[in-house]
Amino acid sequence: MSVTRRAAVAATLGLALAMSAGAQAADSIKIAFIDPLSGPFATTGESGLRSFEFAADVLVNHKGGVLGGRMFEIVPLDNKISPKESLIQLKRAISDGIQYIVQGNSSGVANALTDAVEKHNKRNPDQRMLFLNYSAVDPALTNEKCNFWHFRFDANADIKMDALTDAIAEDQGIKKVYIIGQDYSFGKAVAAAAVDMLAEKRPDIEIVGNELHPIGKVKDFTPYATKIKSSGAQAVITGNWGADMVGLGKAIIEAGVDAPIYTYYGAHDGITATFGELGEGIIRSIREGTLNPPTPEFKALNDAFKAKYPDNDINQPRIFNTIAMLAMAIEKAGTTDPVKVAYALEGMEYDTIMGGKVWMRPSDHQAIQDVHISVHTNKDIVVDADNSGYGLKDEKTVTMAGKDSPTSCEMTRPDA
Amino acid sequence: MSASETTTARVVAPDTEPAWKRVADDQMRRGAFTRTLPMWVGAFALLMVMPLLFPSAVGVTIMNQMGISIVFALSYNMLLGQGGMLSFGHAVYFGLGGFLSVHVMNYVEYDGWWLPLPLLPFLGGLFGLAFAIPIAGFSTRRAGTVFAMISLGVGELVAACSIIFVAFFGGEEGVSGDRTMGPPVFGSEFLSEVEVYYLTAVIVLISALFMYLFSRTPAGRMANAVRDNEERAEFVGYSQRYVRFVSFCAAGFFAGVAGGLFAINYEILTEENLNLVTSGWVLLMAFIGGVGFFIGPIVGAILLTLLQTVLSNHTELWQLYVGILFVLTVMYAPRGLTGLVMMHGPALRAGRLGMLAVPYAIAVVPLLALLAGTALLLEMGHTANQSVVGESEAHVFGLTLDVTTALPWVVAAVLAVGGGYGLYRIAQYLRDAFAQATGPAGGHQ
Amino acid sequence: MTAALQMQGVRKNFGPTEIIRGIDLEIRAGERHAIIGPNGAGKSTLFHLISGKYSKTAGRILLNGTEVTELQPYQINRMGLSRSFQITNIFPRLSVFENVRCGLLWSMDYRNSFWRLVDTERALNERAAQILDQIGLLDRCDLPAGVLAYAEQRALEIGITIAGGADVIMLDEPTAGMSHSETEGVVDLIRRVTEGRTLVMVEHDMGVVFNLADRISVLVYGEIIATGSPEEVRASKAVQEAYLGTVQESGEEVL
Amino acid sequence: MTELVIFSLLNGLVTGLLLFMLSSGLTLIFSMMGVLNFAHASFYMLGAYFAYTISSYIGFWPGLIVAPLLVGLAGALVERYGLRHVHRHGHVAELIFTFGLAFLIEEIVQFFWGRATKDYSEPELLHFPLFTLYGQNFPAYKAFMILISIGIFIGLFTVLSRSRIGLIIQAAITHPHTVSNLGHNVPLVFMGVFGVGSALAGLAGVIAGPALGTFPGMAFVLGSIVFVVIVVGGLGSLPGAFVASLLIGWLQTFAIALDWSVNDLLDILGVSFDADHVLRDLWTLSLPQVAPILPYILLILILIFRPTGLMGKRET
Repeated sequence: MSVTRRAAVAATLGLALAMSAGAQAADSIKIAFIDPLSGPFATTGESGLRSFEFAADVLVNHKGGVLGGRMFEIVPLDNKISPKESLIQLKRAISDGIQYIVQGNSSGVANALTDAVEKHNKRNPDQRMLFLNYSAVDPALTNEKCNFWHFRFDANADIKMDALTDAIAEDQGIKKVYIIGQDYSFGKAVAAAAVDMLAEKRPDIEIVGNELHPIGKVKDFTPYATKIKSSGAQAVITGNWGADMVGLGKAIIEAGVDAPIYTYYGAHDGITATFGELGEGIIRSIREGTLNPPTPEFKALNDAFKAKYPDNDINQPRIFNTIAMLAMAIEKAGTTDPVKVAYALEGMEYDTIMGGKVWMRPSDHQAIQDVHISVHTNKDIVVDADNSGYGLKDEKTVTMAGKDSPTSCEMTRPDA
Repeated sequence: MSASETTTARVVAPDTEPAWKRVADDQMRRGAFTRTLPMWVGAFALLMVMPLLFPSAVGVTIMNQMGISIVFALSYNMLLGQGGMLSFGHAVYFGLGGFLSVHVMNYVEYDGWWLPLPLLPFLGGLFGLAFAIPIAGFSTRRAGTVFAMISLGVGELVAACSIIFVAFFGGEEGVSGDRTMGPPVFGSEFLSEVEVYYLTAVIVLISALFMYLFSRTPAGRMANAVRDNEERAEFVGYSQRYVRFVSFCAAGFFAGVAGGLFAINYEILTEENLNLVTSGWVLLMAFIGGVGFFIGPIVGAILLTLLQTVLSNHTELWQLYVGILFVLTVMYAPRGLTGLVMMHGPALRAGRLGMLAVPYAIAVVPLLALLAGTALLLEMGHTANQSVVGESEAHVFGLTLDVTTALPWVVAAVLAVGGGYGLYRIAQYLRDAFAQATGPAGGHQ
Repeated sequence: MTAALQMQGVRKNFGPTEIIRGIDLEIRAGERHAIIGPNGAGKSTLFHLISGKYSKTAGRILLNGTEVTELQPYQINRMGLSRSFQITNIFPRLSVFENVRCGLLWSMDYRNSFWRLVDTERALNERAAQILDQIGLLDRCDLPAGVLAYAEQRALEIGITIAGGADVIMLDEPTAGMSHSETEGVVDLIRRVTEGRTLVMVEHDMGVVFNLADRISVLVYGEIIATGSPEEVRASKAVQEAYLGTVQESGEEVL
Repeated sequence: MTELVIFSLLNGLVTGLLLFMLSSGLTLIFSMMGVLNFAHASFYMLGAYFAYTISSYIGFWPGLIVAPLLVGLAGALVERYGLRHVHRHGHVAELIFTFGLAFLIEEIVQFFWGRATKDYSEPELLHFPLFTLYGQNFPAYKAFMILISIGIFIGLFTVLSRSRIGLIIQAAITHPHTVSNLGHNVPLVFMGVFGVGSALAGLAGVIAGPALGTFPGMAFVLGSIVFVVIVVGGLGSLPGAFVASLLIGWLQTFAIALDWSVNDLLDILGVSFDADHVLRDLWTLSLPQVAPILPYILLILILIFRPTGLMGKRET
């Protein structure tokens, strides 16, 4: 039975390798990446993970690490986009003595994590950790639910909406706006912010529709598109993401609505490719980090990234900011102690690779940075998305958006 | 009718007590709780030493998760295994019990309610029960497909409502609380995971005990009878609807207890706790473990929690493996993994289990080859499907394989095909060996 | 003294088809009453109507003087009527012992209680064992009922039926499909277990019928054409014409 | 308003007919075999993915023919080597099997095609607005979907009422227990029916993929709605499935089109409540918000009050 012997050899070999794999550079600084790596949202999670690994290598490890040679190591932990699984993975990170966790997909998960991290730090003062949120934009995280351990590197939904409504306010041709979003906290927050800010900036604009649809359950967006079309809207605002974004966008355009669609998540991860020429000049995204025209540094970075991951894009520049600023903070604090690193992060300023600055506002741990309105097009695109030839070109930039925006955050700070 | 008793005592000698008396005594002795008591004591002892064996935070967390799953899966089995009701919406009661528990935690924290934490899961259970009563009222009229459809509809409805009614469900971010705000119990404020583990373990044991005892009550026995033959049950005086109603409510209660345990462990409840995915997952746990046995769902809960928390860290394909496992179980082991083990009962009683040692030892080789080969093929296929330049390496069983070369594919294919063929060749031999060991005494399977 | 069962103008239609066409029948308390008739005459349907399985299109049924026309099977059972089935109808995955015990639970007032354990109730278990003894299945008590031999299952069926102590017992073809010697055993069993109770039975085996029954009713095409003692029925012209005639016809076409 | 009504009618028709393509196959399978196939929508998904792959090599039109055939073959194989094996354990076991199958097929699809949405799109030939009314476009592809669905409906009707096999199937639908007495090869008929039912679902997937998106969750989104359709229509009733498909299609489109809310109702009644009342979510409930759960409310009501469904004869 040759099969038997081969199996035995393979098994022994496997066991030996598995044991040797356990021994790694004990010196590295581990960063737990808690995001979906299986299930329907795994594409987004994987894309984020690749960016983080690439950023850690390029920005830290290839430059000799921090604190005199300590490397960053990203530890991927699959949370299946479930709060429960996230907390299990958080415990796993705690078991491994990890002091920094990063997460971005789903504000629900971020809420669960920030809450759990705060409780953990309170209950285990000798084993504290920091939560670096790179993408969850629920304003509450830096307002009523803020705490000392949470830092957000993306602009929050209100700041983005502020910039977005500025753009709409400038366009005097727009008299009717339709707001549509997914029926959950983020969709509602977007709608509420849009209504408030438009009323303030352009009282003459009529909100011809303010609609919430069930999240992830709509098979066919045509009925919504029909409504939007018959309302005579001249601009559409949506916070939709994923399949809900694609379905809504396609339906609106196909129904013959000839109005700009302002989105939060209307690009990358297959969405740009799916819109293709259909979305030309119609889909607009509100985001941080200039993709087109790129700075030479960013172009080089992007080329290196594409060489390694041809099917992915650098679609979340904030990931690079997160890694760079964490490295700076650790250097500045001279230690990996989370409390000291957190104090070092507060008020830190960083010049980004994509151009522009990031300032970590101490009062609420919200990163303040330039926010851009960019349009889906294939003209003047250097850095395209989904290898489709289409990409995002900046139309308008708000410098240091929301620098003076109010916050209700009242955090208690530990002794340094 | 005493006349007949004397005329028919024909099995034993006349000077001893009548045969029926012995049979009745025998039944009562075997059904007595003292018989299973050692197992409960053993389980208790095992639960108490587990944190010493797995002291890491993640180990304790996974064990807590297992405990929650065990109570949830056992409550599900009150429906499917004992009552013959296939539910696609059992998470509703789990989730609602959990949501209420978190709200109560918040009342304790902010409104000064006095409630020791260990009582919280039972409050969750009562809420699960309160919600189960009206649902049971209209859904237990029939079992089978109609019941399954209603449970699906209710499940979809409640899951949808959880997003609409933000005041109770907290929308997408859910509702969170803090378990440490209640009065200390035995000096513990439940700050650490281990304290929560012991609390969970005790409640799991109590719940399991009561669910076991329920199955031995008239209501529990009739649930089995109605499952087997609802028409006959009606003609011995039982309303099938009411018998199901009682089981359904009991299942709702214990699902609520599990929800309360979840609330204590995670201090947050979200929509995912009562949606269809969770409902489907509990079906998987109970069925893979084996719905025909009391310990079946426990086995399933432990195994699937392990797959979910441990296997998922090693492969992105873990759900594919779970799916394959589930479909294979439905097709070839409808009594679950426990059924596969229990199948050997007759051989064990006949003292012929040893006869199977050699056949099984032979079978294990091609079986492992088949499993390893299949897993290798799947993992390499998965890696090859993902186009990352310079990352053509699949990591399986700690091996690093380059999927752009032919050798690993050939080896994997040889393992899989060879293993499969080997199993096919020895299948008859295995069947014969099994039949021999189980012997003629094992007339029933 | 009231009759054990009274049927007054009972009718049953399935769609446009009339299966039971107006039955008036009294079963006296304590008698053994057989209902005979050709296949398709509606005997089993009549059983289903009495026991509550089917709803009635018209007419009334009284059990011990109380109207049960609109009641559910389990309610009728609780009022003292118990029946068996033509096709074996037991709890296949429960043990033989449990089958009988389930037949006892309601009558011994255990209802749906979830605070008592069946295994600690001495009276219940002893009663179940006694019944098993009566029906001769004591040594099979641990097997799942589904694996019993056919004749044993039929015996168990009778055991479940009589377990609850109902005073009206209805047996639907208790000897169907049995060999000659098995039939004798069952007849003996029936005689013993229905001592002092009212028995209504549907039976094809005329030997069994004339051996057991005090009175016989003949059902043809949904109507009772004769009721009386075995001798009277045997002598009845109408029965000879209608019943024997159809027997010859149906003998060729069915079964 | 008129344009809203016209377009809602059209959109509802498209959804309804699509649902019918799925529910007709499911009804056939249920009628013959007593199996509620949980994985039916998974075959719909397979249809879309097969067609996507085929269309990327040889175009949309060959895919329209080949993909449903492949799905039908897959369905027949599932029946032959899976379902038949489980059949002896009863209908609940079969339901559990198809549930597991649905789970597995989703994983298999992700394994081969990945998790991202596939850019499977309609053929160039049909990529134009068929007509424009009140400034709204009605895409030609939607009209094509309607045509195909009606074609299937007519084809199915003809086969069932005219052909010999159709008569056997009809007999089996009305008298499920007699089918084995017909002297036909029952296992073969079962396999054939399951295959054809799956192929119908596959065809629905082929034409719905470009319109509704081709992604791993597409089966899950549609799966339980199809169940609702056949239960509401009456299990085993093809006309019932047809009526219920259109009913639910229109129910969902019109619920989205009409902006009615509980608040409006309360206003009419002259009642008002605090904005931050505990039950505030109830007042602000609007019809579009609850549109997707309406079918489930309908399902529960039907099961409670009319368990045979709108046009069904047998209770499940």
